[in-house]
Amino acid sequence: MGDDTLKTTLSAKHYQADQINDWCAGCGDHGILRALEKAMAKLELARDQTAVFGGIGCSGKTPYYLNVGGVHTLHGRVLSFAAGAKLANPALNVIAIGGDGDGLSIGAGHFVNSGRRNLDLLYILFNNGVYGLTKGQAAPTLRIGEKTRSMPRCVIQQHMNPIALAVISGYTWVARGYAYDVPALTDLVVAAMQHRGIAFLEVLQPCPKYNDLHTKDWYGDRLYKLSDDGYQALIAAETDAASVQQIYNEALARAAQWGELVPTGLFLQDLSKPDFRSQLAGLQPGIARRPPCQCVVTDDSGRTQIDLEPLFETLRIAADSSQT
Amino acid sequence: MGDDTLKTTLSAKHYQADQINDWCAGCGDHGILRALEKAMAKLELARDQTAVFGGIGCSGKTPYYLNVGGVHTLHGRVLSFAAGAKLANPALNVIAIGGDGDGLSIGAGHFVNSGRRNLDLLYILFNNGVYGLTKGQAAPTLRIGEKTRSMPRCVIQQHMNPIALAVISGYTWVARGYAYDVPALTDLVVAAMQHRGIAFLEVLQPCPKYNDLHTKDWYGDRLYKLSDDGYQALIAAETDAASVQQIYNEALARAAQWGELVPTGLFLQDLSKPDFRSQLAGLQPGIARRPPCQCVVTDDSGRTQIDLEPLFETLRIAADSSQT
Amino acid sequence: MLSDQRIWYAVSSIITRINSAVVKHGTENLAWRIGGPQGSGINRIARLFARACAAQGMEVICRREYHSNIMGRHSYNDVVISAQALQCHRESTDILVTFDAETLCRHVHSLKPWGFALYADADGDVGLGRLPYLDQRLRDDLNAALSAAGLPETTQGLLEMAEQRGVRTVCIPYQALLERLADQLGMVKKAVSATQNMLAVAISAALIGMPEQALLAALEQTFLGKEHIVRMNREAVAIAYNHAQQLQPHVFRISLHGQASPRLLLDGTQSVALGKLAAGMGFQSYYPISPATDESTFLEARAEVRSTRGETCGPLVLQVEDELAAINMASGAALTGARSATATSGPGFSLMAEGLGWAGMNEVPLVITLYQRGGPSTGMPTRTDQGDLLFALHAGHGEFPRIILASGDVASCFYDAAQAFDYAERYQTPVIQMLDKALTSTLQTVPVFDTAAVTIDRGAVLASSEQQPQAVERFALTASGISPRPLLGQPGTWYWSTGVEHSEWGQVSEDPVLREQMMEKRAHKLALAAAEIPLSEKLEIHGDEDAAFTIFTWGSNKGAVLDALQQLSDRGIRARAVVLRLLWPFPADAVQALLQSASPSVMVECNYSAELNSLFVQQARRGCDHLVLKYSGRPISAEALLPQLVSIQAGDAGYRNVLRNAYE
Amino acid sequence: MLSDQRIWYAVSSIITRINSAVVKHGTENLAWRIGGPQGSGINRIARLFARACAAQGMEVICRREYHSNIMGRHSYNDVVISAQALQCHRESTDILVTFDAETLCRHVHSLKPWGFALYADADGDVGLGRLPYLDQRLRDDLNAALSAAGLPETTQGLLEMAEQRGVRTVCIPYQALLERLADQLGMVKKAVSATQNMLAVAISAALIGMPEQALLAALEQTFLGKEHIVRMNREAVAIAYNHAQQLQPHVFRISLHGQASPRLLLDGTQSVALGKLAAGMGFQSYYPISPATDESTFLEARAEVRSTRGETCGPLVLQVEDELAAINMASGAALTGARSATATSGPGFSLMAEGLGWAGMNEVPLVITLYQRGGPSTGMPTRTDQGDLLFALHAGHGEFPRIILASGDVASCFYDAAQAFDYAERYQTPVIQMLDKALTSTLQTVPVFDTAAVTIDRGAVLASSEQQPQAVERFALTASGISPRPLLGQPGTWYWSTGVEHSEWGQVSEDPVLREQMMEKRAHKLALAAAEIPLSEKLEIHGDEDAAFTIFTWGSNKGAVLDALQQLSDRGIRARAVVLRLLWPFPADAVQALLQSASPSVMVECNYSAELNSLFVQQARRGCDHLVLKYSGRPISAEALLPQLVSIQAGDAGYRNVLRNAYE
Ligand SMILES: Cc1ncc(C[n+]2csc(CCOP(=O)(O)OP(=O)(O)O)c2C)c(N)n1
Ligand SMILES: Cc1ncc(C[n+]2csc(CCOP(=O)(O)OP(=O)(O)O)c2C)c(N)n1
Ligand code: SF4
Ligand code: SF4
Ligand SMILES: [Mg+2]
Ligand SMILES: [Mg+2]
Repeated sequence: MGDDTLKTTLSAKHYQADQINDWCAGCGDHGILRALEKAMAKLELARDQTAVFGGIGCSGKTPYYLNVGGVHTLHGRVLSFAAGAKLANPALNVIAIGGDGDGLSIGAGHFVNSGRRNLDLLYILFNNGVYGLTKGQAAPTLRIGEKTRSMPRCVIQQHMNPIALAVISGYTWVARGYAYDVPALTDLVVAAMQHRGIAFLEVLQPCPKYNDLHTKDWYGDRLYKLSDDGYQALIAAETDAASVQQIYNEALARAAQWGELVPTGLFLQDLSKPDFRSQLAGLQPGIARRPPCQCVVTDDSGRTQIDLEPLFETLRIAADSSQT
Repeated sequence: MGDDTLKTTLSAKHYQADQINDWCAGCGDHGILRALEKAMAKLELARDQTAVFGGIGCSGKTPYYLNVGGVHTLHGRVLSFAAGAKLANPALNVIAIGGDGDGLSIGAGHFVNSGRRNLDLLYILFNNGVYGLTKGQAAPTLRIGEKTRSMPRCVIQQHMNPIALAVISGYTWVARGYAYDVPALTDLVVAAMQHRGIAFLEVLQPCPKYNDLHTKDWYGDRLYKLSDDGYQALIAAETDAASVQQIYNEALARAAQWGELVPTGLFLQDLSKPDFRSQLAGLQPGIARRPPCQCVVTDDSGRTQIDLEPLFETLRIAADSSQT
Repeated sequence: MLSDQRIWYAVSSIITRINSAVVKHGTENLAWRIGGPQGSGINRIARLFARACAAQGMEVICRREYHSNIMGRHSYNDVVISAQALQCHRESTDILVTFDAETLCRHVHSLKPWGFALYADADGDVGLGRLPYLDQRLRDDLNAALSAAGLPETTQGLLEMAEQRGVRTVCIPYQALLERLADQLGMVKKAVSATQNMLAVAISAALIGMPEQALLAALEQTFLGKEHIVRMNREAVAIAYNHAQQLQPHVFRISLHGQASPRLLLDGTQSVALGKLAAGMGFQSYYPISPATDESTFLEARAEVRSTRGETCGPLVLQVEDELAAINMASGAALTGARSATATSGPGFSLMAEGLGWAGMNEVPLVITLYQRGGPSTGMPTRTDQGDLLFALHAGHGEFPRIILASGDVASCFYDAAQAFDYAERYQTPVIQMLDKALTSTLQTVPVFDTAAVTIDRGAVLASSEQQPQAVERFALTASGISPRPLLGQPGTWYWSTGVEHSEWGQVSEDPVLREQMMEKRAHKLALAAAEIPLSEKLEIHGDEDAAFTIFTWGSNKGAVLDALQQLSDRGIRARAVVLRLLWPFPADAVQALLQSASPSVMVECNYSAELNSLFVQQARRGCDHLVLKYSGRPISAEALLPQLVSIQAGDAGYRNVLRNAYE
Repeated sequence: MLSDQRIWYAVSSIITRINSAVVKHGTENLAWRIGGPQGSGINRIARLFARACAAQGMEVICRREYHSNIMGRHSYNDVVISAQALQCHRESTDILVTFDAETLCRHVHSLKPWGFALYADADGDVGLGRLPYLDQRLRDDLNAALSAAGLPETTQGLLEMAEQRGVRTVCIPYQALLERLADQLGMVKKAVSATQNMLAVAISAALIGMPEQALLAALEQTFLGKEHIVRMNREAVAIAYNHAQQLQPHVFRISLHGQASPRLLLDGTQSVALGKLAAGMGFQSYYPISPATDESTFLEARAEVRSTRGETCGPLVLQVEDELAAINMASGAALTGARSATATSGPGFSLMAEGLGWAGMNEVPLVITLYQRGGPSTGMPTRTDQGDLLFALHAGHGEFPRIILASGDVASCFYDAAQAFDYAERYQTPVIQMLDKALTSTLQTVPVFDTAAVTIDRGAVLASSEQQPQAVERFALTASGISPRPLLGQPGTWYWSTGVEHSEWGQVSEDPVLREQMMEKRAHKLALAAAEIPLSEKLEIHGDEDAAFTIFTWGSNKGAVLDALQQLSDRGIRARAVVLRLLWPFPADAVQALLQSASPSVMVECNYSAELNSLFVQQARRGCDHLVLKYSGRPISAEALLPQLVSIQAGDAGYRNVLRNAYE
C-alpha cells in the first residue's frame, strides 16, 4: 500500500507541486496557496486521498500547484465536480476552489444549491472583487459605484455578500479569511476540514493587478477578528430554534459589516443539521458500506455479479398456471 | 393609436385570454391567475404595454391565459428574458413567473443575480413544494425529511427559503401571498407593480395533485398576515444603516418562520437602494431618452443614420502632415 | 392444453377481411386502444390490460401518447396483442375503448371497418364545439367531414359515420354500472367512480373473450398491497363481465399458441435502468425531464441492488439542481472510478454541451442517456422525434471524440446501456446512448435478460503502486492514444487533470507541438474504437441479406421497419433492413458497401431533415435514394411504412416521402 | 514628395536574397517582432509601433500571440509593414526585438538569415534551464540542437547559432540607457524602467530608418492625456535614437509609395463593434470571455453613439451573470424590436445552445458573434482555432433554422456584423457571425468604412394598428414562412410566443398537422434565405477565376490564402481562391459547380477535422482533393501555405497536410 497515511511527517513543502506558478507577483493567491499547504501538513492529509478542484479564473489554477489530486474544472462548475467525486468516494478529502465571479456569478446556482446538500467538503472562494483572468471586469462582490482601474465604467448593481449568501443557503460552517494573514488562514482551513458538513471559506484576496480599491493598504486597518470580539459562532447539535435563529441573525449582521470594520474568522458553525452522508445512509444503508466507486463486481471471467433477479421478479410475466 | 391607455375601464375579464386552461382542478394556480387579472384591472395596465413571462412548469403556463403580451420561455431562465425586454423597452410593464423548481433550482443563479440589478419588474414564484409538470419530484422548497405522495423517497437536503434568499440577494420588495386568498394576493400584486425596483412575490400554492403535505387544510390555521402583527416592512429612502440592518434582520427572522405560524404579506420594501434605470441613466444618459428598442435610425432610403465619425476619429491613421 | 375459455377470437377472421385491403398483415394481431383525459388512470389500466394479455401467453407491444399536461388533456394507449412477437404498434385499431367524447372524436376514424367502438352513454350525442381540449384543426376537419356527409356536428354524427364504414359501436351505461357497483359495495357512487376505466377495460376484455381470472390476476399484481382498491376493482370486473354477456361476446378470436417461457414486460426506460445496474453503475445524477425522468425514478426506487454474494452495491442516484450539475457531478464521480452516468432529454442535453466537452478533453468515461423528444426548444416534451442526432454528434465547442449508440428496441436498451460503460472506459471518452420518446414509452414483452452476457471491460486502469505515493501522468502519450487511467483516491497515486490543453501531466501547456500531439492522441482513440468494435456491434442486418432493396434506419423505427419487412416478405418482396447501432464513430466502410449494393435504398427516420441520411452523405459519401420521414411527433408504424415501401419498390415514389396521420 | 528621412531601406535587398530561397515574396514587406513577458506592455508598444508605421503611409498587419495568463508568461506581436496591403502575418521575421532571454530562445530560430536580433546585455548568456516559463518540449529541442552544434545550452549558444546562419545580433545596454534616462529626468532608475520597451522599439525603429518624429507622434496619440508618461517616453526615444546611431543604421529599406488616403487601424473586435453600432444595435448582453470580451468592452466604453441628427442612441451593453443570461436576455430584448446581440467564445457558446433553440423556435432575430478559440473545453483560450463550425451549425436540440456567416478579414467584420442584423430580421432567425481568435487580434490598416453602404432592412414587421388593442397571430402561416412580426410593447397589439410547439397564435399545440406545418414553415425560411441571398454574399472568388487549381477556405485563413495566391501568381501558377462567407444555408450549388471545375481542389482550415470540408461533402456531395490543416492553436500564414500549395499543384502532396511550426 502506497497510502500516504503510512508516512508520518509531511511538511508544507511536500504539498508543493513542482510546477511553475504564473500568478502575478504580490497576488493574494500566493498567500492562500501557502495557507493550504500548511493546513494540509497540519492535517497530514494523505496526498493520494485528497483532491483539490478549481474553477476557471486565476484562483482556479490553484490545483496545479498542490501535490495532491488536482482537477481544473469549468467556469462556475467547480462545486458540481467536487461533489461528484466526494459522493462517489467519500474517503477523499475534497476542497473546491473558485473565484468570486466563478462562484457568485456564473456559479451562483450551484453555490446556493450546494448549501442545501451539506456534503462534507470545503469550498474556498477567492474574493478579489474582479474577474482576474479575463482582465479585471467587475465581480459580483464589487459594490455599487465602485470602479477599479480595469473598468471603463462603475458598477451600477448591488453587490453580493458571499457570507450572507452562504449562511442563508445552508452552509454549516462559514468563515472569512484574509490572503495575507497566512497563519490565521491556515487555522481556518484546518478547522474547515475538520468540520463535518459543507464549509464555506471566503478569502479576501487583493488583486494588485486590477483591483486598486481593495488593496493590502485598504484592508490594513479595517480587518478584525470575530473571535477577538467575543463573537460566538457555534450552534451545538441540540440547540433550540430560538437560539439558532439568534445566532443566524448575529451572523448575518456581522456579514453585513463592511467599510470601517471588516470581520474575519468564523461566522457560523451549525452542528444542528445532519450532514449529507448520514442522511443518505438512512435512506440507502448500502451506500455507507460500499461507495459508488466500488459498485462494479465481477467474477473471474469478468461477468457482472450484480443480481438482477429481484428486479426481474417485479417485471416478470409469470406463465399462467393454468397453462401447461 | 390603439393604445390601451385610451380605454377607460378594463375589468378583470378583459385580461382573461380566450384559451383553454389545462391546470388541474383545485390547483392553487387558478387563484393566482385570478389575482393577476384583478390586479391588472385595478392598475388598468394597458394590455399592449404589458408582458408576462413564464418559466417552464405548470406555473410557467400562466402567460397563455392572460390577455397581455405573453412569452413562455425556458426552464429557469424566465428572469433573463423578462429583464431583456424590460431593459430594451422600459415602458413595458413586466411580470416574470416561475415555479419553485424553475426559480430556486435550475434558475437559482438568475434569481440571486437579478436581485443585484433592482430592475423595475415583478417576479412571482409559485411555491408548491414540488415539480408539478414533471410529476411531483421534490422542489427545493420541500424540507428535509418530507415526502409527498409523488416521491419514492424523502428529501435529504435542507430546503431553500425563497423569502430569505430574496432579501439577501437584494430584492427591494419582498412579499408572500397565498393562492387561495385572492383578495390579499391581488393587493400584493398591485403593490408590487407600484414598487419601483425589483419585486419578489412568493405565492404559497397548493398542488393538490402531488403535494399532499402542504394542502389547503395544512395552510388553513397556520397563515397569518404580517400587517396584522404590526410588522414594519418599509425602509424609507434615507434610512440610517443601523435601522436598515434592523429591518433586514427582522425580515429574515420572519422569513425563518414556518410550521405553527407562516407569515404572509410584505416582508421588506427597501427604498434606500436606487433602481437600475436611474443608475444606468447616470452612466449613459442617452439611454433614458432613447431606449434600446428605438436605436435603429435610418434615412428615407434605409441608410443608417448612426454617426460613426467620432469613433473613426480615434482609430484613424491621419496621413502624415509632412506627406503631400 | 388450451382451455376453452382461453381461445380468443377474431384476428383470423380479420385477416380474411384484410386480404382485400391494401395492407396485408403478416402476423395475426389485435390492436386495442384506450383513451381518456390525462390523470384518469389510462396508462395504468392499459398496462394492467397488457399484463393480463401477456400472462395469457400472448406477446404485447404497447404505445403511449400523451400531452405535456398533468390532468385533463387527452392521452391514449395502444396494446397490440399477438401470438408471435411484433415490434411495432399500429396506427389503426380494432377495439377502441372510450369513456369521454373527446376520445371518440379523436380515434373513431382510426378504427378498422370491422372494429368496435365502446363509448359511454353520456358521450353518445355531444356537440364537437363543447369539447374544449379538441384541437381547433381537428374539430374543423371533423365538422367538415360530417357536414359533407350530411351528419350533425356531434359524436352521434361521428358514430353514425363510423357505422356506415362497418364499425360496430357499443354503448356502455357506465353510470348505471357504477351505481350497481356502489350498491354492492355499500358505498356512494362518487367513491367508486375511479373504477370506471376498470369497467371499460373489463368489458372490452370480456368482448374479446379474455378469461375473467386473467384480468383479476393482473389487477392484483398492479395494485399489490392496496387491498381496498383491489376489492373495489374486483367487483367492477365482475359487473363488467356480467354486463358484457348482454353484448355480443367473443367478437374477436386469436388462435393461441403463445409463450409459456417467462418474459419481462417493461418499457425502454426500465430496460436502460436494468442495463446500468447490470454494468455496476455507481453514480447517476439527473435533473427531471420528460421523457428521461422515469429511468432515474425507477433507479431511485430500486437503488439497493445486491451482488450475487449478497453485498449491497446499489448506485447513488441523485436529483440535482440542473443539468449542468448533473453532467459535471457525474464526471467528478467518474474520476474516482465509479461508473457514472446521467440521463436527460433535449433541453437538458443542450445545457450539457460544455460538460460534455470537459469530459472529452479529460478523457472521462461518462455515459449519457439521451432520450429524444420533439424539438426544437421545449418543443413537444411528450412526443417522439429523432432530431438530436447531429447535435449529439457535434455538441460542445472544439473537436473531441465521443461514441454514440442508438438503441432500436426495448431489449437492446438493456444490453446497450450496459455496454456503453465498457466503451466509455475502454476508450476513456463520453458515450451517448440515444433513445427516442417512442422507444422510451414502448411497453413490450421481451425474453428475460441474460445477465450472464454482461461482461465488464474497465479498460486500461493504472496499476496501484506499492510505493510512496507519487504523482502520475494522467495523459501519457501512448501508441494507442489511451493512457492507463489513474483514479482519484487510488492508493499510491495522485494526478492532475484539466479542461485546458495540457501536457502528459495534466498541467497547462500552450506548446504548439504538445497541442498537436494531444489533439492527435484524442482523435486516435476514436479511430481505435472504429477499428476495434466489431461490425456486429455497429449495425444489424435483417431480412434477406442478399436483397438489393435496402431499408436503413435507426432508433425506434427499427420496430416498424422489421414488421414491414416481414410483411414485404409475405408479399414476396425481397428486402433487407439495416439498423444502425453505432452512429459514431460512423461505420463508413460497411455502410458504403451496403449502399453500393442497395437498390433502391431507403432511409426511414422520425425527423424533418433526415439526419442520419446527412451523416451517410458526409461519411459514406452517398445518401439513400428515398427518404421516408415523419415529424408530427408521432412514431412511424409498419402499417404506414409498408405502402410507402411498396410504392418505392415499384418505382412510384419520389425522393422525399412524409408520413402523416391527422388522427394521432 | 518623399523626404530623405522617410526612405526606408532593405526590403528590396531582402528580395534579392529571397530569390534564391524556396519562397518568393510577391510583395515587399518587412516583418518586425517584439516579444516579452505578459503584462510588460508588449501589445501596447507594438500597437504604437504599428501606428507609427501606418502614419508614415505604410500598410501594416499585426499578429498577436499570448498565453492565458495575466503576468509573466510569454507573449509576442508581429508587425508586418508593406507598401501595398498584405493580408497576412509572417511566421518568419526580419527584426526581432527582445529584452528577456525567453523571447530570444523562442524566436531566434524564426529570424531570416539576413535578420536582426536585438537583445539586452543581461540576456546574452543565460542558461536555458533557468527560464521557468520555457516549455519543456522547446527547451529539450533547443538543447538538442545546441549540443548537436557543439554549442553551450545558453542564450549565447543560440545567438552564435543564429550568427552562423547570417543573423546579425545586436546587444542593447538597456540598464545603461535607463540610467541615462533617469539621470536626464532627475528620477530614480526604477521609476523609468517601464520605458524599456519604448527604448527597444525606438532603437529598432531607428535601425530601419523610421523618422523620430513619426514615432513621437504615435507615442502621443497612444498615451493621449498622460502627460507624464509621454514626457518620459519622449526622452527615451531620444536616447534610443541617439544610441542607434552607434549601430549600423538604416539596415532595411522599403521603397515608399505608401498611402496618403486616410485609413483606420483597428482589429477584428473593434471592427465588429463598429458594424453593430452602424446597424443600430440597441442591446448587447455578454459575459466576459477571451477572445470575445474586447468587443463588448470597446462597446461599453463608447456606447453613447449619436445619430447624424445628434440624438444619442447608443446601445445598452451589459455584463450579466453568465452566458445563459446573456443569450436569453438578448432574446428578450429582441422581442421588443431592439436589434440585439451577444458575443462569446466556445465555452460560452456551449452554454447558449438551449437559448439558441428558443430563439430559433420563436423566430427571434438575434445576432450571436462567436469568436472561436482553441478547444475543446477550456482548451487554449488565447489561441486560434476553427473547431466550432459544425457545432455552431448543430447547436441546440431539435431542428430549426439559423444563418451562419464567417468573416474573413478585419474590414469584412464590420460589414458582416451590420448585415447580420438584416439577415436576422428578414428571416426572423438567429444569425451567428463566426470569427476566430486570429482575426480577432489581427490589427490592420483598412480603408475607412463606408457607413453609407450600411442600409437597414428590418424585414416584415406587423403594421401598428389604430384600433382597440388586440391580440395578433405571431406565427401566422404564410407562403414564405415569414410571419409579419409584432413587437412586445407595440401600440395596439399583444401576442403570445413560446418555445413549445405552437399554433399561429403562439399557444401550445400538439396537433400533429399543425406541428408539421410549423416545422415546414421554419424550414421554409431557410430555403428562402438560400434562394434570396445573392451569390456575392455567399462566397468570394479571388485570383484567376478560370483557373482549375482552386483553394477553398473560410475565416481568417483568407489572408494567408490571398497572399499565397498572389505569390503563386508571381511564380506563374494560375489559381483561384474561394472564400466561403455564408456557411449556412450552405451555398451547395455554387460550391458544387466550383468543385466540378476545380483541379486540384484544396481546403485550407485551422482545425483538426477539416470541418468545412465535411460540410462540402455533406452538402455539395464532394470534398476537396487535398486538405491543408493547422491545429496547433496558431494561425496559418501565406509563408507556410505557399510551399504546400506549390507541392500540391506539382502533384507531390498527399491528401492530408498538416502545417506545423514548433517555434510559434
Ligand atoms: C463558460 C465560460 N464563460 C466565460 C469564461 C471566461 N472566464 C475565464 S476566467 C473568468 C472570470 C474569472 O473571474 P473570477 O471567477 O473572479 O476568478 P479570478 O480570476 O478573479 O480568480 C471568466 C469569465 C469561461 N472560461 N467559461
Ligand atoms: C432544461 C430543462 N430541464 C428540465 C426540464 C423539465 N421540466 C419541465 S417543468 C420542470 C419542473 C417544474 O417544476 P416547477 O418549476 O416547480 O414548476 P411547477 O410545475 O411546480 O409549477 C422540469 C424539470 C425542462 N423543461 N428544461
Ligand atoms: S490578475 Fe489579479 S488575481 Fe490574477 S494573478 Fe494577477 S493579481 Fe492575482
Ligand atoms: S400538477 Fe399541481 S401545480 Fe400542476 S396544475 Fe396540477 S395541481 Fe397545479
Ligand atoms: Mg475574482
Ligand atoms: Mg413547483
